Amino acid sequence: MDKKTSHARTIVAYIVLIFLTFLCLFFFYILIVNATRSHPEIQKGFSMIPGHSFMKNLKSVLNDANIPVLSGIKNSLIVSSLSALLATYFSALTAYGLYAYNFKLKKPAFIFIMLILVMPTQVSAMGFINLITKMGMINTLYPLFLPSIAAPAVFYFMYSYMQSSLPLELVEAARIDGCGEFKTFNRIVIPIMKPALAVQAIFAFVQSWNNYFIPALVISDNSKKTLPIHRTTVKRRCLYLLQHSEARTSSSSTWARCTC
Amino acid sequence: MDKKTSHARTIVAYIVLIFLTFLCLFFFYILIVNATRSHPEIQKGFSMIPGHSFMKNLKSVLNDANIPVLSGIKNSLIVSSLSALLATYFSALTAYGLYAYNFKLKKPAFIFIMLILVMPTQVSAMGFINLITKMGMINTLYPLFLPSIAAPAVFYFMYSYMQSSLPLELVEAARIDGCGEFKTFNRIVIPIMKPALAVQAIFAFVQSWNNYFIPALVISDNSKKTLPIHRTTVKRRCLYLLQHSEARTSSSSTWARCTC
Amino acid sequence: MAGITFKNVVKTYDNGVTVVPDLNMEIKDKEFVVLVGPSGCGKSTTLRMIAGLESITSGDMYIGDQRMNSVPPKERNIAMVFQSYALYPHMSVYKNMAFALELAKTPKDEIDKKVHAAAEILGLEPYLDRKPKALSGGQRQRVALGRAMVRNPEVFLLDEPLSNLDAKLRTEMRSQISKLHKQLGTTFVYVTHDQTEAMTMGDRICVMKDGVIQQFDTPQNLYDTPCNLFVAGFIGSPQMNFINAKVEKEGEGYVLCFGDARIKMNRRELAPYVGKEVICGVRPEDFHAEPQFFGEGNEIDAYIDLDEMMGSESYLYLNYAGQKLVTRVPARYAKKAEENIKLAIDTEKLHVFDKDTELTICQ
Amino acid sequence: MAGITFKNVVKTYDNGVTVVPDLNMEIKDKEFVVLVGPSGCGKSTTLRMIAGLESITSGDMYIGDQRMNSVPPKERNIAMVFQSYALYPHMSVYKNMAFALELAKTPKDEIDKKVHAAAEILGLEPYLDRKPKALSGGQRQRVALGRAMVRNPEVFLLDEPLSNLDAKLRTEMRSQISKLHKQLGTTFVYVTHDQTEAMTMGDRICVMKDGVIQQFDTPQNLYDTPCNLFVAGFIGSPQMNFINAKVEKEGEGYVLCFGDARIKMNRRELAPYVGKEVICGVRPEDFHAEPQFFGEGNEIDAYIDLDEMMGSESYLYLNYAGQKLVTRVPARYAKKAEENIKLAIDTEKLHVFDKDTELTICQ
Repeated sequence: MDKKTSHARTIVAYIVLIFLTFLCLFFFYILIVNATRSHPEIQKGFSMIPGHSFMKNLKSVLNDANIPVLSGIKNSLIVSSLSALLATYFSALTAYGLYAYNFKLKKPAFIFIMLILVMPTQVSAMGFINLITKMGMINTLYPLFLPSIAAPAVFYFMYSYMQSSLPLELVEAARIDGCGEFKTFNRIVIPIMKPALAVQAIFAFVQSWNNYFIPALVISDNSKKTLPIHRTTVKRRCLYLLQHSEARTSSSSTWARCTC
Repeated sequence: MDKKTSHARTIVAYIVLIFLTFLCLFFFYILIVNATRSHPEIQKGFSMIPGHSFMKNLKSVLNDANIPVLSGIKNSLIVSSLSALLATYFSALTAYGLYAYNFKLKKPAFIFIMLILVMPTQVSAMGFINLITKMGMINTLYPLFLPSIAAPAVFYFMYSYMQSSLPLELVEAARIDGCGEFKTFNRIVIPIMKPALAVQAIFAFVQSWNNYFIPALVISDNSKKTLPIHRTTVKRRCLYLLQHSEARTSSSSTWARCTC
Repeated sequence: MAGITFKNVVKTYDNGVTVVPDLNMEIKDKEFVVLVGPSGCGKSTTLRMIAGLESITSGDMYIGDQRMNSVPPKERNIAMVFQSYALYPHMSVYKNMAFALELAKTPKDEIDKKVHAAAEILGLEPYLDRKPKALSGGQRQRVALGRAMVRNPEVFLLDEPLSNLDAKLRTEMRSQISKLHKQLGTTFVYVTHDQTEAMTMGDRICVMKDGVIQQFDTPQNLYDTPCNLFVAGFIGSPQMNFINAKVEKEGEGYVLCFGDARIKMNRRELAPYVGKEVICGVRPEDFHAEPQFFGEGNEIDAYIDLDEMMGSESYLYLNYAGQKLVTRVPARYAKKAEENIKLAIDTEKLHVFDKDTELTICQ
Repeated sequence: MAGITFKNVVKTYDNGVTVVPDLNMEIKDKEFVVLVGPSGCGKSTTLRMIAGLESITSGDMYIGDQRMNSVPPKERNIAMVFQSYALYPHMSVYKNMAFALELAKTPKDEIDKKVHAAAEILGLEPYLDRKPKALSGGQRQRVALGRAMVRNPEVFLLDEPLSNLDAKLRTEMRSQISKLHKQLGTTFVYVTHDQTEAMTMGDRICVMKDGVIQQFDTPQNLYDTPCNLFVAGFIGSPQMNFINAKVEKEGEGYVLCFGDARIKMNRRELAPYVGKEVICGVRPEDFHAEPQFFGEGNEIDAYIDLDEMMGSESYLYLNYAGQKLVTRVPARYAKKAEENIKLAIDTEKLHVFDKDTELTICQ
């Protein structure tokens, strides 16, 4: 009986998943197809068959001096990866500290972090720009990933996850087995938190990848810009071109499709 | 120790909740303040102090012959309430049928419902309009709430909720206690499902309240229009007025603020 | 008035698995019958067939004189107590107990009288206004019993009602249910996997295995004269010791040989087994350390692996000729682990089983 | 070499609650000591103080000759088995057992030898590559034991290790742990709330209540000569019967009067209590239904409320002069419920307690 149920369930799951996969992949496919078609072809309408202009499109994107795509990708990758890494590791560390230890200011510390959580970025942006200017970090990549160390939302997620999946007896067992406090964290807590870390790393990466607000404020040097800033430049130019009825460069539309 | 912890937790919870409540209520307050101010006052800028034009604004909204606000509110209330009621009750009933009974086509039925779930409304809209035209229900309120009876998303939510909170032993106990099948559903299952029903009723109500797509297709008679259609009319006129630099009627802006 | 009869009842599930191949059983009116067996033995299915929650594939099931195969549960005049109690979470204790009566359109004041009467017997008076989740496990258990009581059913069905309680409460509720049965004077059918519950509560016990009734008898008879190896091993705690022995002929009688021991056993049922291996069953308390039991040819001298002191008596875990034995001796005769002890086997209470069919040869 | 000594140890939590007011205890090397008591009695706190997981507010705690108050857990050379087993879920069984050794920088081949040796003793060889969640409860329990064993600790701490297992497995693991103690020859400190575990496993048992040691003695002594009402009621199952009685002088001796019974008790400790009420304690097995025990002035004639047949013996729940009694008599002398039975009290084993101080007067 149970076997049958689980069998039927598997079938349902597969059908639903195949359908969803199709929906997801379909848009990627269209994206790739459009990247291979020239601008007039795209304007003609929707097509499932790839065109022949891929190399031409690619060249016009890469050769555009105002939009250094490759350095943009590099910068975005560096910033996003470091953000994801710092946000997850240090949030987990903070959460572990508040979860596993008993100290006098435990409750106030928790409340303080939760208060930061409900504060929007925009509120503190001016102060932040002042601070990093005085620290000489304006127009560098550091201010784009260093603040990820303090990520109250990730902290709260980690804290809840620990409450449900990390019994304190495990920590005590590790201590008795001879682990120091840092070893306990790195060898016992981190592996158990893997699912939570993975989820939050993806979120932090995507968020940082798409972040426009802070990079736009901090970075002025063209070679240090991340992709979202470039994209906005493209969009603006694209809109300008369209309004002046000169929408002829295939690069812009391909590019806009690639990153949106 | 435990008491202390829960005490501290209560404090944290209250602080967070007060902050969130403030955020929520603040916008409502601004909405009410703006409703009492005349158009020139609003254009001057943001203010916390109410103005004196509330009755004037109200009159100009109510007397606008092109936008029958009162009948719009009535229609929206009827449609939304009935939608919420039908969606929750019948979805719960369907979910109960699939959860508590064993029949041959149980699995195919489940798969079929899940397939409907992943189908967007827009796809079936044309067929739907054809159908209701042939049934003579075009330009009536029925097609706005009757389809809610089949709400696959609500069904799926109810089904999951039953799996976690409705042990089959309860149903069996009710049967032995002398309940018929419908009585079991109404007197035992519905009360246990209350939290799920409430959540889904709110969602269904809000969704139906904000729904523009289907009402706009179905309703042409002005007296049967729901609020979202009126709002769009207002917005369009407002935009037109703004573009022609004659934005002088205070009604439109107040109205737009009230319903957005 | 309300006995239960199964005649050639078969239960096959939709997926083709037959849990009950051919059940014949007669439960008398006012009897307390316990269905006991390991999990998956079909005992719960049998109970659910009586309740009408499980359809009967073929055969007939009677409650009283009425054939019940196609009668819906609510018309069978039964009450059932579930393992999870199955209390309605949104109703108060009072409402839970009154629900069945309300459905039967009983007058309000009569409901009130019945509910209060049941609550008084079960000590639930102070909790009548509470919701089930505000009660402890034992209290919920009693509400479930109360809900069944108020209906005055002809048959009381209980499906492992004590398995969610801790050891102390379980002992308490055991005696409360036994008393309830005496007070109510209705038929009780009780399902459990715990042999202690079965032994202490049942008028008769039905031991099941793989959907087949092994033995259906009083507790005393099950204990003293089990009909096969399974029943002998299932009933009793600690378990009966099973010893592989060889039957030999000695003069007029027979002896069972294992290790150095040669136990005399003059029973003619052993005749066909001379020279063959059989299984001897000895209950832990039928090894005696008291000197007055020592006689000729019934002694063994065993090494004690481990001793467990239980207050008035000791459990000794022995190793004799490579076989593990458990005995239960009075504390004053017990010895410590890693010593040897001389024990006499009470041959009157020795059981002998066929090695292949596992049926009892003699006891 | 590794005894444990508590000297005036006090434990007060941050919120001001004192769980252990003043603890003095000496656990000898290689002893199996069980700390037992109801929940909240401070037994777990005491164990966690030995492990170093709980700080000591004042007083001294020694393992061997070394004062351990401020030594971190990993330097105490102890191993602990937790109630939830606390296995590392992301490591295989092998890794779980090897973890402590790896941290201690033991050579690879030595780790391998030790883990395999422990796995063989515990029957875990086939499961070494599995993750904990692929194991049954009993297997996890054994992995937890194995993880403790490989480290060769001086002290083995066990915190209710069997409470998550079912009854059958618990009995099995009980004897396995006892054997392990004999094999390893290290000090074991075992915490439980279950008196059966305490009685069967401990060399000595420390009965605690509200952070205070009530009695610290061998199982036999605890059972035969409990020092107060609490210990008498806590040890033994079914519980000792407590009967309110009045002391009267009769000739040279004294009698205990309750109901119609006048039990002779010629002990001069009773002299100060003449005319006062005391509490008599009688264990269920010290009521005898066998005729040879009947004598002068030690009989009662009680009504049987309920009888529970346990195979070789019966538990009878009696009602005598308004007091509920439990007795345990051999099955062949037992009577059925709702009859009367004549029982003799074994006056040699009678306990008498002061009604106010609850201390033992004589036994």
